[in-house]
Formats: sequence, structure tokens, C-alpha cells
Amino acid sequence: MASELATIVPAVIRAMGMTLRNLFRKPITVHYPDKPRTYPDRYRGLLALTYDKETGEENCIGCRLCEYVCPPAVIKVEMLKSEKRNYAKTFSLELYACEFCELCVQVCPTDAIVMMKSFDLATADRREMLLDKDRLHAIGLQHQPSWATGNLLRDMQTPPKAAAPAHAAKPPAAATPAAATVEPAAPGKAEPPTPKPADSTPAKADA
Amino acid sequence: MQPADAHSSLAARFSGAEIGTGTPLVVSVSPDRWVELAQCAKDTLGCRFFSFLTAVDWKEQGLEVVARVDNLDDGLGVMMKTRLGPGVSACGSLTAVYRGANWMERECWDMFGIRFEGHPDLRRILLDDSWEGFPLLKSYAVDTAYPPYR
Amino acid sequence: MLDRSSVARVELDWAGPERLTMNMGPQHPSAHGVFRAIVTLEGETVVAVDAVIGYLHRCHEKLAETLTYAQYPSIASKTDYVAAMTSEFAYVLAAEEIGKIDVPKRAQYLRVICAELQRIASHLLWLGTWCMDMGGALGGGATIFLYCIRERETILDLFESLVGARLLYGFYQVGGVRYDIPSGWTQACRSTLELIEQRVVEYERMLENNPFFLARAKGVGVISRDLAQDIGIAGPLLRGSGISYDVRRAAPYSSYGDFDFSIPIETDGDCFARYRVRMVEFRQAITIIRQALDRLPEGPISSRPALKSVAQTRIPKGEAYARVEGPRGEVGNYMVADGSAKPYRMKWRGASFSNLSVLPHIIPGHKVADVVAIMGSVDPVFGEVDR
Amino acid sequence: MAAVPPWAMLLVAPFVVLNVVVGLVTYITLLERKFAARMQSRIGPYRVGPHGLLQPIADALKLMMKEDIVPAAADRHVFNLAPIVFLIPCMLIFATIPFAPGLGVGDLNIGILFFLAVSSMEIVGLFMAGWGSNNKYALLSAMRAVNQIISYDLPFIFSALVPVILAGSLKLGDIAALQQGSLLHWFIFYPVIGQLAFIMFVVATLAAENRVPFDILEAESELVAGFRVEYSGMKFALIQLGEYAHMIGSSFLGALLFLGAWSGPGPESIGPVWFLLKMVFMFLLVTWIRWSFVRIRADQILALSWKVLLPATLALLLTTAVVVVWRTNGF
Repeated sequence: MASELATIVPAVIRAMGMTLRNLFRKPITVHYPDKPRTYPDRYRGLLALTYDKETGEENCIGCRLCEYVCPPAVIKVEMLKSEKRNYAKTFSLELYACEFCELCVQVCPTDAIVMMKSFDLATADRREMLLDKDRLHAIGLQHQPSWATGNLLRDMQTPPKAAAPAHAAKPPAAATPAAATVEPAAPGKAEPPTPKPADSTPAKADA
Repeated sequence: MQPADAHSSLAARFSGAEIGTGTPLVVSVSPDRWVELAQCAKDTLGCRFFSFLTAVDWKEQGLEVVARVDNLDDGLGVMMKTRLGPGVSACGSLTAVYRGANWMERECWDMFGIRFEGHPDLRRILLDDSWEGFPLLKSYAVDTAYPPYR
Repeated sequence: MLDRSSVARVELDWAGPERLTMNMGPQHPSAHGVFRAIVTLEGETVVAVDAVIGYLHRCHEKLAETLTYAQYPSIASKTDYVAAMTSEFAYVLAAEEIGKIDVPKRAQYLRVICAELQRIASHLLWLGTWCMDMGGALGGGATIFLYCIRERETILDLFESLVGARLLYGFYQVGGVRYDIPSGWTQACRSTLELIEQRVVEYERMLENNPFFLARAKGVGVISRDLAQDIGIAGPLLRGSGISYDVRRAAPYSSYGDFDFSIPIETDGDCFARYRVRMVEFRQAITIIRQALDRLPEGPISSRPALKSVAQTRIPKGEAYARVEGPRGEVGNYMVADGSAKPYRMKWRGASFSNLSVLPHIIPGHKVADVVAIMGSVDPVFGEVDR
Repeated sequence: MAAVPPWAMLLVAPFVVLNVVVGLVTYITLLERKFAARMQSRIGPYRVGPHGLLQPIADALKLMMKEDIVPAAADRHVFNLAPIVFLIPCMLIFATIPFAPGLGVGDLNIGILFFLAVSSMEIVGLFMAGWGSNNKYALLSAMRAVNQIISYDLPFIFSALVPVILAGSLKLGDIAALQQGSLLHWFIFYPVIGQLAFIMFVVATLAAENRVPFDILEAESELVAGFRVEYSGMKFALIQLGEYAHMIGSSFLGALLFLGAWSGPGPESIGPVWFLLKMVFMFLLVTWIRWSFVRIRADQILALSWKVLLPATLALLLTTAVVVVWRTNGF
């Protein structure tokens, strides 16, 4: 009994001490709508179509790649054939079913569709989330675009062209200690192809 | 039990079975020896860990039931398979061997319509009791409407 | 006065002498989503339980047959939405195994870092919700829950700056990962790890030796070694029952063999043992991430050309079962490929599904209050149970 | 005061006390919410009025305007009556509390007995609510409530009797008056006995007030909201009012029995302020415990009461009696 008390009493005091300690910590609440939160550079938010700044022409060529890749199939595009280039006759995006996976941005060959640093989707009418070309354009003017565009994403993922010599089983423990401090791929610019020969140790054979 | 030993002991016991050589050990038997294979895997090979049980619909070649069990001490995995044959949708139940097969077989019944004979409580598990059809069959179209919305 | 004869008086369901059948769920504060347990009570003691699942079923396995290898990873994250990275990981591993696709070392390390960060985030949510189950939304449980959520936010912030999303990431792709780390990320990651390391100590200070907590967790919901294997439960539950099985050690994938970490084992098999295992896993995950950050090699993040169209990734005929050690245990993906851009058949072995199926075996004999404690210690995520 | 005829006092005093209590309840909920929020790294109510100061009023208005739902299968009369039966004892307990020397509704010579007897009457309301709802959660909760409150009334009474023995009076005014003057006269500073009795009193109070870790009758993770799961609107508000009134009453009692009631520096006229502050301290102590621990099981709660707390309080009571006799008579 006495030994039990000797563990119980300090434990109770410790637990209450923890809550007391947190009482004097600064609350972490963010007054959200009053104080807008800061979005990271790569934020995947609202979608928008981009327009050429000088000519005012849309960048979309109506190629429908985004329509094909969209997992929940929320994008519908009709192509308008033209002489110099093609356009999107209609472009509709059902934002209420969108899952913000960024695959449409990823495949876009002309960087025409981008994501915005905004998540203010709340609306009283579901129909407002059925976005057509004009709305998508307007969204692009309203909000800050995120870093990612199709070309930047693809550049980041593409393995360097120079075929890496397959040097066998590089011991990872002996990896350059400098690797810890090197910061590749600054946001805002694509990852430069690394001059080092890429490590191409074969993936492990999972049982 | 090392994979090589397991291979030979299975080969000795199940003469007509197709037994792979890689890891995991893939063993394919006829449906009538299905439960016997599981019992053997548990008792002889020491595969006491029941990983999962499912089925594959090979269209006109019929359904195939797949189950995986592991021997955690020796790192031996056994993938057990049995082809039910075209049009057949009945199979022995592993619930007497592995208790974990209970829910897995219910799910299999739910999705493929395979009747596991000897299962104590073969009900639908994920879908509603009123559901019609077995969705994971290849003959079930993705856009088949749910009854009230037909 | 209202004519009350028309209103059928609902009698208590008597299923024998002194028995009461009660629904817990599908809408219940501690249902962890949508789980329905039909419990039969004798006084406060549960004598029988029937688990009803499937309320969150979206037929992921059928979906996977209709979506390509490029599309599905971003949907795979929805199976286990608390540990979205894990399910994506299992899917791409299965595809890579069939296709014999190499993954660059850097991508492997990034995968490990994210998977372990996800493990911490998921365990934080588990600790919070479990304590909330035991302590109530109007008590100390809610306090721990909010502390855990507070720390989980910091990890989600990391994911957000890496991927752009907080819950469903789409980080993995066949052949590598989709995003490289931005500048300053490793620093942020290290400081987050330090913070979490401190805070985990704080949680332990609140719970360790705490008589109320021990009374609720010790000796409750014991899963025996035999039952654990027979059902096929995995992860912290299995290790809490004294079986040393961790896919990261049993079948190292994605360079897990490079890292130095230990696998915690407890032998009691009760809720407290599971708690102890997970508390150690916090620390082990932190160790692994630190090692991976230290040795993060330079190089490409994907071995395949960047995704340009939907059917770009084709996997040859074959089948594979890939498993990863998720926060809740072995998450497996059994994939049958037929050479096209979509899998022929894909089966999720959801860790929560197997873990949850142990409930009817262990709950009877416990009190009503223990039902929620055991449920919480199993840590089911219903997206993964119902898929 | 002298100009007011005594019969008028009898009408005015309860009116004033009741209204003050209701006001206190509304704002003490805000205090608890703010306190708990800060403990959890949040800020709590913030939007209604400056720093959420009008939140209790908004809550009260909301509850008043909400639809009052009576389940079709409920026992209508019992269901409707239960909140009132629950509220009355919770309000009655303020009758005997003196807020300053001579300031109160009626300082009975058996004040503390009245308080303890009336406060345990609330289980009637609880059980009616649980039974009348015809809901299984509510029924289980009601059974737990009866178990728990019967079990914890004894330790609660025994620990409250320690100051009674020390003071030698059942009259709350006398008990308070004895603790005036110096800080050391407070019964909590009575060597050993005072501190032990205080701890046991707090534990028993937690159980009697159904606060975490003893809130098994509310237990929202198991029983959703227990006996009040079917209540909405004004009836829910009445139950809530009763609970908080009970808590405030118990806090007043604790402050009176152990913390010297209105004793404190400054002129005697600010005595009630000191009393109020001590009550808030007691309340925050209970709240602090509430937000620090997880709940324990019903059977464990009963075991704790019958196996630990009851023998301990009984022993303490006997020891106190012996000590008091020894100090006055010296054997």
C-alpha cells in the first residue's frame, strides 16, 4: 500500500504538472478567417487556367491529357482545332469531386493548368464549384499560384539523361557526409541535373 | 523450416500440386485438397501467421482462391492457391484451421460469391445484405447501379 | 393528452435472463469512424459482440482495376487516410516488384523518411484518440488528444511543404517519388523531430505510472500469442503479444536494411503492452528518419521518365505480394498484372481489417468501458477496414 | 438591514441567492472553458463579445430557442419532471451556506447535515432522467449513477465531518467563524488531519460531482452522454445548470470547511469576495484534475470507494475524534 502510494502520488503530481505547464504555453490556435494562414510554396489548392500575360491568349491547347489522367474524372475538355494551335472550346472542372492530386498539372504540356495557394472552397451553392473556363481564369487572377507547373514537376522527376554507370552496391553508410547539408531542388526552380553519377543500386528484392 | 525443406515436404505430400521455387513459396493444389494444404502448412511448415485470403476471377477459367500464410520465426511465406474451375463457386473453408480466415472468407463471399463450405457465419461483410451481385467478378460492370437507383 | 396507444413502447431487448443488447455505433463517439458493435450485456459485462463493418466501403479493389498505375497511387492514400503514405507505398512496391523496376537510392530514402514521419503522425493520432476513448472528450483524454494533434500538425506541415497536401499525398509513384525535398526541409524536419522527441516524453509523464491510466490499460484486452498469429493481426498488436515480426526487419524493403533500429517487444498482450510498443516506435521512427536524413544520397528521385500521360506505366504479366510495415501493421498489396496499364486484380490486405477481426475474440468478458479502450488500442482506421 | 422586516428577508434572500447562483453558473462555465482551453493550448470561446465574454449568454439563448424533443417511447411524465427534480436539490444546497457572518438564507444549526442530505437527493432526478428516456445508454448511466452516488456519499460525508469534529458544531457559520483570524486556523492547515481530510474531500467531491476521472455516468465515449442523452433545449439547460450549481455548492462547502470561508486580509466587508475567490480556487482545482486524467471504470470506481476511501475516511474520522478529545480533555 505504502509503496503503491509512493508511485501513485508522484505520478499524479507529474500528470497535473504537465497540464499546468501547458497552461502557460502560448496557445497554438490560429484565428483562421481573420488572419490568413501562410501557404507553403507547393500548396495544392484551387485549380486555375493560365493565360499568356502579353497576348492574353489561353495556354490550354485542349489536348485532353488532364481529362484522361484525372482519377476521379472531374475534368471535361473539348478541343477547338485551329490553324496555328488548338484551343479548348470548353473546359469544365467539377471542383466538388476534385481530390487535388496534381496529376492534371503534372501532365499538362503547356503549363496551362496550375494550382493556387488557396483553399477557400466553401460556398453555399454546389453549382458554384462547377468551374468553366471563365471561372478558372478568374481564379487564376484572384489567387497566388503555387510553385508547381507541368514542366517544373516533370523536370524535378526526370532522371538525368547521362546513363549512370551501374556501380555495384554502394554502401550507404559511407555516403558522403556532406549529403546531409546539401539542399537540392530549391522551390521555384527545377532541380538541376546533378553532376554526380546517379546512384542506381538495384532496388531490394522484397520477399 | 527453410524454403527448400518446405518445398520437398510439400512435394512429398501433395503429388499433383504445382509448387514454385521462389519466395514466397507458391503452392497450387486442387480444391479438394485445399483445407488439407492449409492444415499441412500450419502443422508441418509452422506457418501459423494467417496473412490474407482472397480470390482472382480468371474469367472463363473460373475463380482462383489465394491465401498467404507465414512462418514468422523462419521467414517462410507460403502462397496457397487453388483453381475452382469454370462455373464452380464453392470451396472448403479454412476457418477450422485459421480463425483469421473467418472475416477474409466472408469478404470473399461478399465480393466473389464463393461459398466456403464449413464457414460458421457466411454473411456479407462489407456490402449491404440486400446487395445484388458480386462486385469483384469481372462480369460485374463498374457502373452497375445499386438497386434503389435502377 | 396525446393518444399514446399508437406509440409502440420500445421494450429493452431481453435475450435471456438479465441480458441487454446494445448498439455501439455506427454513430458513436468512440466508433473511430463508422463501426457498429452489437454488444450483449449482462449488467455491465459484455457477453457477446458482433462487429458490423462496411459503412465506408468504396470498393477500392474494383477501382484499382479501372485506374492505371499512374492514377491509383493518389487514390490509394484514401484507403488508410490516417497513414496515407503507407498504402501508396505498398501499391507502388507491388507494381515495382512485378515490373522489376529499380528505384534510385535517393527515392528509397525519401520513401523511408516519409513513411516514418507518417508513422509518427499516425501514432500521435492513435495516442490522442485512444486517450480520448478512455478519458472522454470532457476530461484528460481530450487534453492529451489536443496535445497529440498539436504535434501532429507539425508533421503535416512538413508534408505540406514537401507535397502540398496535408492528408492525401500522392507522393509515391511507380519508379520513385513525385517530389524532391524543397530547400530548408531537412532543417525543418530535424527541428520537428526534436520537438516531438521532447513531447513524447511529456505524454509519458502524463501517462506513465498514472494510476487511472494503468487501471484502464493493464490486463485489459489480452491477445494471446496463439490468437494473434491465427487471426493474423500485425504491427504493434502482434509485437505487444510477444511476437517479433516487423516487415521492415523480416523482409527489408526500400533500403530499410541500411538503418539501425530496434523492434520493441512486449509480452503481456494487453492494451498497456500495445501502448509501450508504440511509445518505443515513436523513438525508433525518429532514429530512422535522422539516419536517413544524414545519409540522404544525391541523385534522381525517379528511375522512370516523368509522367506525361495516363497509360505511360505498363507492368508486364505477373503477380506479386508486396508488404510494408505501416503504423498499424503489415499493409499488403497482392497484385496481378496482365501487361496493360491497369492491374488485372489488386487486393489490399488492410492491417486494420485483420486487427479489427480480433475484437469478437477478446471483448467478451470485459466491461462496457473496456470495449472502447480495447477498440482504441487496436487503432482501426475504417478507411482501411472497409476499403 | 435593520429596516427590513424579517419576513421580507425570508423572501428576498432566496431570490437574491438563486439569481446570483444562476449568474455564477453561466460565468463559471466560461471560466472552466477558458481554463481548460489554455491547458490544451487552445484559446477557448473567443468570438461572442470581447474574448468570448458573452459566450454564456449566447449559449443560454441557444438552448432556450432549441427544439425540445421528447422521444416517442419515453415515459413522458418522468422524462419531463426529471430535470426539475434534479435541479431543486442542487439549488437547495445554497440555503444553508453563509456567505459572510450572518449573510445567507438560513444558517441552520444542522447546516452541514442539510447540505449533505439534500445534495445526495439529486440521484432521484438522475435516475428519473435515465429511466424516463427509455434509452439503453441512459438506463445504464442511471444505474451507474445510483451505484456511484450511494458509494461516494459516505466518504464525502465522513471527510466533511472531520472539520465538524474539529469545530465541534454542525452549524456552517460556527465552522467558518472558528477559522477566522490567522491562516493557521484554517482547517486545511490542521496538522496532518487537515491535509488528509482535504484530499479525501476533493476526491469524494469529484465523484459526487461526476467529474473525470469519475464521470462514468456521463462517459460520452461509452454511453454517449449517459442519462441526458435524450435531452435537448431548455431541459438540457436545466440539467446543466443543476450540475454546475452542485459543483459551485460543493466548492463553497470545501472553501468553507477547509479554507477558512471569508477569512482574509482587508476589512471584514470584503469577506464574501474572499469566499468567492476560494470557491473559484476549489472549482479550478477540480477542473484541473478533470482535464488531467482519464476516466476509470465503473467497477474500479466502486472498488476505490468501498475498499480505499471509505475505510480511510472512517479511520481519519475516528483519529480526529480521538485527537480532539485528547486535546481538550487530555485523557
